[in-house]
Amino acid sequence: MQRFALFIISYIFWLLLTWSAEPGSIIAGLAVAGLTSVFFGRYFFQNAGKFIQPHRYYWLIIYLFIFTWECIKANFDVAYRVLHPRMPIKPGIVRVRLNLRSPFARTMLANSITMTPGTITVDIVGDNMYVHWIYIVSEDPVEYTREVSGRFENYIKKIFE
Amino acid sequence: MSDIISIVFIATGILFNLFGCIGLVRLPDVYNRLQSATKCVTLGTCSILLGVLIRFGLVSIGIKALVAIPLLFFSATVAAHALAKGAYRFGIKLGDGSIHDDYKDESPFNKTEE
Amino acid sequence: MKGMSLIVKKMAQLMSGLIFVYGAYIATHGHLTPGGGFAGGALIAGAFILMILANGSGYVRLKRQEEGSSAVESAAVLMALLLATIGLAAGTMVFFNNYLPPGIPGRLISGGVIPLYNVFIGIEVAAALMTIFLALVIYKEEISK
Amino acid sequence: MTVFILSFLMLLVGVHGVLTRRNLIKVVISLTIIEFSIFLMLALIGFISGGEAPILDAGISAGRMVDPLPQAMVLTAIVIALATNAMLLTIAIRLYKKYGTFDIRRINELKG
Amino acid sequence: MEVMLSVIIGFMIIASITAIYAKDLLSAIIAQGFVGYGLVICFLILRAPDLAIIQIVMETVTLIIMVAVVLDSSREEFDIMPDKTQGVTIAASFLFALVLLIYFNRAISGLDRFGNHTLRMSEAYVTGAAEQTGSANLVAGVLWDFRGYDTLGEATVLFTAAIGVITIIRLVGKK
Amino acid sequence: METAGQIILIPVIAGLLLLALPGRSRMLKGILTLLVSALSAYWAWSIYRLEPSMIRLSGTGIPGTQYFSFALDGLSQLIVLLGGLLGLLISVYSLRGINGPERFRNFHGYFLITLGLSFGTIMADNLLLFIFLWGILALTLYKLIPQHDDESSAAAKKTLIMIGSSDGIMILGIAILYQLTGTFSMSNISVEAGSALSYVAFLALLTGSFTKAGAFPFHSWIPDYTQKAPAVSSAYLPASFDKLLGIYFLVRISHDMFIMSNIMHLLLLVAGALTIITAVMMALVQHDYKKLLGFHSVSQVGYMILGIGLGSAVGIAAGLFHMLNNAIYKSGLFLVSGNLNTLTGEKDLDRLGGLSQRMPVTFGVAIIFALSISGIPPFNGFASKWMIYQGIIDFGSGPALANHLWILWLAVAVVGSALTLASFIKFISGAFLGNLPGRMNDIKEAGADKLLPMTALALLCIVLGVFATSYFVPRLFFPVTGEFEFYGVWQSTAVSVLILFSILLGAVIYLATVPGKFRRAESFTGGEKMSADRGFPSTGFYETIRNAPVLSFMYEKAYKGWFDLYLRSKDSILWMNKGLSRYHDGVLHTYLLWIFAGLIIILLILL
Amino acid sequence: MLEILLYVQAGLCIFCLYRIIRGPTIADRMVGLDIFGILVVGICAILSILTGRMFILDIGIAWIILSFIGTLTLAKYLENKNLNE
Amino acid sequence: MEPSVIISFVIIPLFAAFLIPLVGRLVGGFQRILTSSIMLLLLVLSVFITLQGPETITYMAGGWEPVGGVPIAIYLVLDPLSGFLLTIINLLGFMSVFYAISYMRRYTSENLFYTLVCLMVAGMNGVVLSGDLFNLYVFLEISVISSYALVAFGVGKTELEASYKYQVLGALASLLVLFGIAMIYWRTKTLNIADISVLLQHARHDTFLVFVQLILITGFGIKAALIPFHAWLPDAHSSAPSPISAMLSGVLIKAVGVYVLIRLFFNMFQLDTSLAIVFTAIGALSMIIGVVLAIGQWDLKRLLAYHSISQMGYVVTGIGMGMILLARGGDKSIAALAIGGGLFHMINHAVFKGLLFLNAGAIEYAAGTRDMKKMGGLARHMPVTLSSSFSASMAISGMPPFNGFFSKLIIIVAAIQGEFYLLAVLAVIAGIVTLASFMKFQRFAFYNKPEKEPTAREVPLAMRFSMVTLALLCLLLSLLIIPDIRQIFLEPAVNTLIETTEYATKVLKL
Ligand code: NA
Ligand code: NA
Repeated sequence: MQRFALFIISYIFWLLLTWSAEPGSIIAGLAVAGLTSVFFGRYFFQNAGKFIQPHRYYWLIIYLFIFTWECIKANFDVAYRVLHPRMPIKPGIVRVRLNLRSPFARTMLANSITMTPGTITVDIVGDNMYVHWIYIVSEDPVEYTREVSGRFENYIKKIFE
Repeated sequence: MSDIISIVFIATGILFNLFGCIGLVRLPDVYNRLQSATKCVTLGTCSILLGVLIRFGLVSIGIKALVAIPLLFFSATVAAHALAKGAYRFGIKLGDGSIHDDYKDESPFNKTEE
Repeated sequence: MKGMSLIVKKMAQLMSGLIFVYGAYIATHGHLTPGGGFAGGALIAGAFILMILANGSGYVRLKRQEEGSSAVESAAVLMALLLATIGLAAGTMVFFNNYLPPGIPGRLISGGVIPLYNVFIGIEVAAALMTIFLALVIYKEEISK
Repeated sequence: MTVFILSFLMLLVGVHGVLTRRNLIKVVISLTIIEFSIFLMLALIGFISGGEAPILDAGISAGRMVDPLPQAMVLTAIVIALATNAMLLTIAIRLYKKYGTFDIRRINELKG
Repeated sequence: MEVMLSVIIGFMIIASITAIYAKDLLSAIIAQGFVGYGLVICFLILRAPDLAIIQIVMETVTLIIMVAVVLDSSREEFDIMPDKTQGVTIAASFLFALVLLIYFNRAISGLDRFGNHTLRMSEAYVTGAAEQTGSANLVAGVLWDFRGYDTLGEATVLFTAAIGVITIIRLVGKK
Repeated sequence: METAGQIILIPVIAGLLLLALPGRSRMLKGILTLLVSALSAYWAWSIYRLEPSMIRLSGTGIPGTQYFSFALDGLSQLIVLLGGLLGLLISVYSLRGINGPERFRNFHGYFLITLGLSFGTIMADNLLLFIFLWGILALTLYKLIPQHDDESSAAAKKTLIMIGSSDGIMILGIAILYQLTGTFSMSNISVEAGSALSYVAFLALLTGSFTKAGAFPFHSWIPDYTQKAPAVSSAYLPASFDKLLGIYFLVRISHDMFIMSNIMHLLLLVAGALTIITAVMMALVQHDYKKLLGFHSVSQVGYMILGIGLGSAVGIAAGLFHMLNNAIYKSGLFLVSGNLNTLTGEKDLDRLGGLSQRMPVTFGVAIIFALSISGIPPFNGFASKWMIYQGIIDFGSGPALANHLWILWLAVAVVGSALTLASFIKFISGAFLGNLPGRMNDIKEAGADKLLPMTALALLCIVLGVFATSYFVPRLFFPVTGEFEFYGVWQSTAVSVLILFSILLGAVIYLATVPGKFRRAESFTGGEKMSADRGFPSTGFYETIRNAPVLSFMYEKAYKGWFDLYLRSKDSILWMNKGLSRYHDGVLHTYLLWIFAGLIIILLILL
Repeated sequence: MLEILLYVQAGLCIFCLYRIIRGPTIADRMVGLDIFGILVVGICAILSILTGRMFILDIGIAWIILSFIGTLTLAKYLENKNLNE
Repeated sequence: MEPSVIISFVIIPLFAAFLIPLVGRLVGGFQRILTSSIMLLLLVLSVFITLQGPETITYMAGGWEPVGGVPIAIYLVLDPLSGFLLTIINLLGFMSVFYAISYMRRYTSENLFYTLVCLMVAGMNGVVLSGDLFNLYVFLEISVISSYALVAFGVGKTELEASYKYQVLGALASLLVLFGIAMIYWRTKTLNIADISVLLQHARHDTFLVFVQLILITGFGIKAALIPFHAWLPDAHSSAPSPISAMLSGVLIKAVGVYVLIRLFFNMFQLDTSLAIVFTAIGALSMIIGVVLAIGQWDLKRLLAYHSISQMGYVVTGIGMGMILLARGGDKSIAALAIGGGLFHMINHAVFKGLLFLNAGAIEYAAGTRDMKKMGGLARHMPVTLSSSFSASMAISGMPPFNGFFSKLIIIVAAIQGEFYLLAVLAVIAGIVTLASFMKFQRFAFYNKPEKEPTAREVPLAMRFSMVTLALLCLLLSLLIIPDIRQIFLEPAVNTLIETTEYATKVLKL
């Protein structure tokens, strides 16, 4: 199953790259995708069956919009802090509790946090995630957990778990 | 029309890049620099790529740009994360202005560099 | 060699396959777009190297991998040489003769033997770089023992 | 011609590094810089003003292309440079294990 | 075009000097990485996409190997050890550089100016060769058809290097 | 023509065959060697009888034979004859191989190869062929020294280095000759001295001849060789064949190939005089009798050079005659020393004595040889030396500087004779007279195979001496040099006075030097402690020579090897080596610096 | 217009160079190089419009991938170096 | 003869090199048998080709015919000079490989060894056959990179050190060469040596040409280890396994150094007097300084290595004198003599120096040391090694009847003829010092009384075979002095250089 999922994804990737209807290219793509799944399939998604659950794609699209919006917002925030002559920053590393179980979901959450300007995931240890934050709004763990991961956690859960 | 939009996207992207680069120069420690630079520049470049996509539409070249966006996105993210963790593990302390460090307890290595 | 953090591991597992595909794309399209066997092969090697970097060296049997990649490397470059020699043996008496039909420039199946060379050289380069990388890793493991 | 002079200047920077740096790795880096400058010079030599990249495409005629031959040469040379670097670096790491230093002045058992 | 190239080459020279003079090997490696990536930009500007892609690849591979090397060793340039001849070599190298620069300048004065290159051997590679070789990428055509013999040699060099590396890295040479 | 081929090829082939034979069959090898030598002697005789002619193999159609041209003229025929006879004598002596500590298995093989090649060398007309064969002789010479310990291997090394070096220098001379004349054929070469090049060529060829013959300053291999090699080897090569070849070539150069200028004459005379004096001075103070004989080998060459250097017919004839005589008595002396060595196992005169009772025949012939070498009538050494004196006196009438100095050459020759006598009195009395050491009581005289050649040689000494003017000189040398007048053998007062004077002087020196038995004393010169084997009995010597502080200084330096060209060159080369090696300091950057410095220098040269 | 943008984008490299030269820590330099890599992808994108040739984006993608691997190697160095010592 | 035969000199060793890692680990002894047999095949082939006669064969890889008179394919050119070099390379290659059958059993990873040897041979064959500058560079790199690895094959401390220094200087040299090629391309827009020759034939001798020649003489000078570019050689050649030392000293410095220099300077550039003088001066310096450096060495292989510098000095001096004469428009016959002497010495050096390194290997194999101070008394125990090393020592010292005598003789005669008196004297002096240092070798290795009686035994058959064959060759090559034999083998090669512009004419079939 893992291998098949990777096969499909690789093949799609190939088709996108080549973007050609030439039969040779399409057949070559099959071979390449097959090889890919042979070499790397073992390490692909643990339960690739989730790929065929449509509701996850729904949440994914919503999530993309929200994420993009957050990104842009945060980007301006960072730009403001960088350009401000006095550089109003209060950096530090905070510990955030994770509510997600699956490693992949955790990874995606961490990525989302990292990609949002202002925060970077430094590490995941046990159920804790350590996040470097350029402007720590609050010393209260509950509050900053909500600030950092709360925005994405629910969506991620719905998409990847 | 699409030309103008694409140029707007590209210009915005370059602006973001500029912000990121200024941050790279101005901010006090490596973690903050990572913050500003990786994010702003990645987003800026994604914006440029979007500009390309808009300019050409869904032909070969535009699709390439489309493919490049998630690739860039994920790779930059993971790279930034790995650098941050590495820097901490390496023993680079948070800058002077930092107010909080919860990770200290996890990392037994506190060797300072420079 | 230890692996890296969970995030890196997961993302590497996700991306390495795509990098492999991309490498194959570059190698097979060498006669159409920039790149070719050398760049494509290096990308393919990159996919494997990424896996080892992220997951640590424990996840493969290094020695066997190294021997395997070394053998693949020889086989691939041997094939390239054979391709070149076929022109000689096939009666044209021309070494490096492009004896397949050239086809229409711009199509994947064109350029005569060139794509074949690119494929074999891609494999060779990937295997060669893997060999070098694995040799370094093995050396590191051995001396730290 | 400024570009040629500049790239030759880069070559000289590399030569300077090779001559004055006493560290195994630094020597390799300096050699790499020399390599780069030569590659650059070859690419500069093959450039033709207004020329296109030597890849046929719709609307690109063969008439106005830059010279593909120096590019083929550089491509080969890059791979060779990589091979040389890999060997040099491997030796360097083995030497470090044997001598405990990257300092070339201490790696001189062979003399006279 | 020439201006932009000059600026980038200027950056590369600065980075090269950084690489050479950095006290920390890893910094030197990173600076060298900058030079390598700068070279890619030059190749892009010079309409040499094949070179650009191969240069990225090779630069990264070199970077990986170099990092692997310093990972197992020291990244200090070296322990403090006085060098009596350092002054002499530096002075000598500046002298060499000066003389060579002057004569290089004189030597190239009669050659084609930048961008005025003409074709002789590669004339045939450019005109009509795509039909003969069937390769849209002329560089690939040159590499694998007109000069395939060279390229086979190139692959052999890489093969040799791989064999060489595993030869050198063996811990036991003699039984 | 066929004979010429046989005399070269048969010994060489036989020699190679013997080399391939297993080491045990020594007697067989000896017999075979004797057979081939006898055959060679016969062929040599028939060659001597031939009409002078040129032999060229280029007409045979075999590729490469255009270089193989041989010339049979009076000189080469004579030398071939002498070589054949000497070879026969030595092969008799070495019939049973070489016993004792010095035995080694390949002697016979190399002996025969040397024999054949020597004939080839003597007959060769093409200079390239000549140098080719001449060079191979250096290798056989080297191979005739058994190298079983540090010192003998050092001696072998020195020998080949010196001989080989001279070959290299000769090539230079030959090349210049070719440049000057456009031919390699010796018989066609006749160079007018004058240009600097001609002098260089002359000097270069002279070097070859001097080194082979062992003349100052290229002599220093001879004492080392004779000390370490078996007596037969020494008798064969340094004493006879190398002299034969060296002097032959000297005559070739000075008589045939160059039209000698006054400077060249002067040069030869100076070299001859120096050779006589330095070598005999060194011989005087030796304890090792083989080394003593070695120095005399050198010293006698001086006479030959002196004679040939005169350039007159009588001079050249005297030189050649002296060479012949020297080969005879010096071979004899080496055979005597070989007997002494094999029978007693001692090399040091101080540890011998009183052997006259045990070895009467050896003693008798040794006295003949000693008198002969010292130039005492009626032995052959006297005859040739006397001719040299005559030549010198004749020479005095000429106009040039060398002619004006005739009295100096004469004095050197006479004093040399006297010193020779003194040292041979030492040899005879040290070995045969005095008290017989107890451990030598049961020594027996050597076998007939050893005594026979020695006796034959002693007889030859007498015969050649007595019938010199009446038979041998006219028959042997007039064809080569042309005829000349003798001053009457016993009548000339001047010559008689000279000879008497030399005998007296020799006796005085001997008595002054050796008041009784030799002493073993640690000698100190200039604060430097001498090693025992190199030391000399200081007291006796210094009583006489004390008034000559220059001499003591010279001896001191001589022992430190100051006059040994070999050691001096070695030191200077090693000094240069040290200097250059210092810059190979193992640091990569030094090497890089050279590379770029070289690049810049080349650039500056090219521009 | 695009050319100006290209110049600006290329000019941004100077910031990265500054960081690579100045440091102060090794991680800073790595960040500089990483950012430089990303900037060049932007250059590729702009060039692809300027020249209208598709393959330049191929180079861009290759760059993304390889710069990613390169940065990971550097990060790995940071992570492992201290652990080894 | 079918022109495509010449490509086999490259293809066959490459096939072997690629096969060995694949099959070698499955089939025991495969690598030894395969390598020896292909080397023998190549040797036979090269001798056969040499005997075919002196015509020039060109072969266009890929079959691309010239367009409008401009060659576009990579040319493989087999002319007498290339054939001469091919014979040397494959002769010594075969001898070394056969010797290695026994010798290399003491080392680990024989597969890697034989692979690298095949690559080195392929590279050298490629260099001497190439008619294209850049192709020449590529094959040069194949051979030198494999030699870098082979030098370090023992992976001991000094082996690695030597290899590092060798690599750095070698890489610098390669870069200079590449730079030179780039400059030439800039001017001529072509890489074909013959074509370049035609284009440069009437060019004014300007700063550009001086600069390029300077770069090339430095680059290939480093490869040829001429003074002052020599410093890597004693380290590298003494550290490699002995059969490799034999090949490095015997052929590599010739094939990738001197051969290329003379090919380019005679057949590609116009001859230029001042350059010729520089070339000769470098040769003379190498000749004399190399030997002075050698004589003080106690490490046997290091001594031999320094002598390689000196002997290559002879070669370069000989050829350089011819170059000066030709450039000045002097007597062609004297130039031919000088060049003939140089080339003759080149093959002689290959044989005797190869043999000497094999001897050194045998001594090391039996006595376990390279330090001459610790050797001694081997004469009785190793008769074959003794006699073969004596032949080689005498050959290198220029003693008759061995081959070295004749080549030195020719060089000296030519020097006098060409009125290079100083060079003649230097050649003689260098010869004398050479003799002295080889007598040192003979004495200390074989005759000196060692501290304890050696237990060494004569080496195995394969090693003896190679040594004896080479020793016989030391004698047999003397026959090259004979004009009828010289005409077959040596003179055509000399004529290739004398008739400087004929090369282009023949290659391009103008
Ligand atoms: Na000599
Ligand atoms: Na010894």
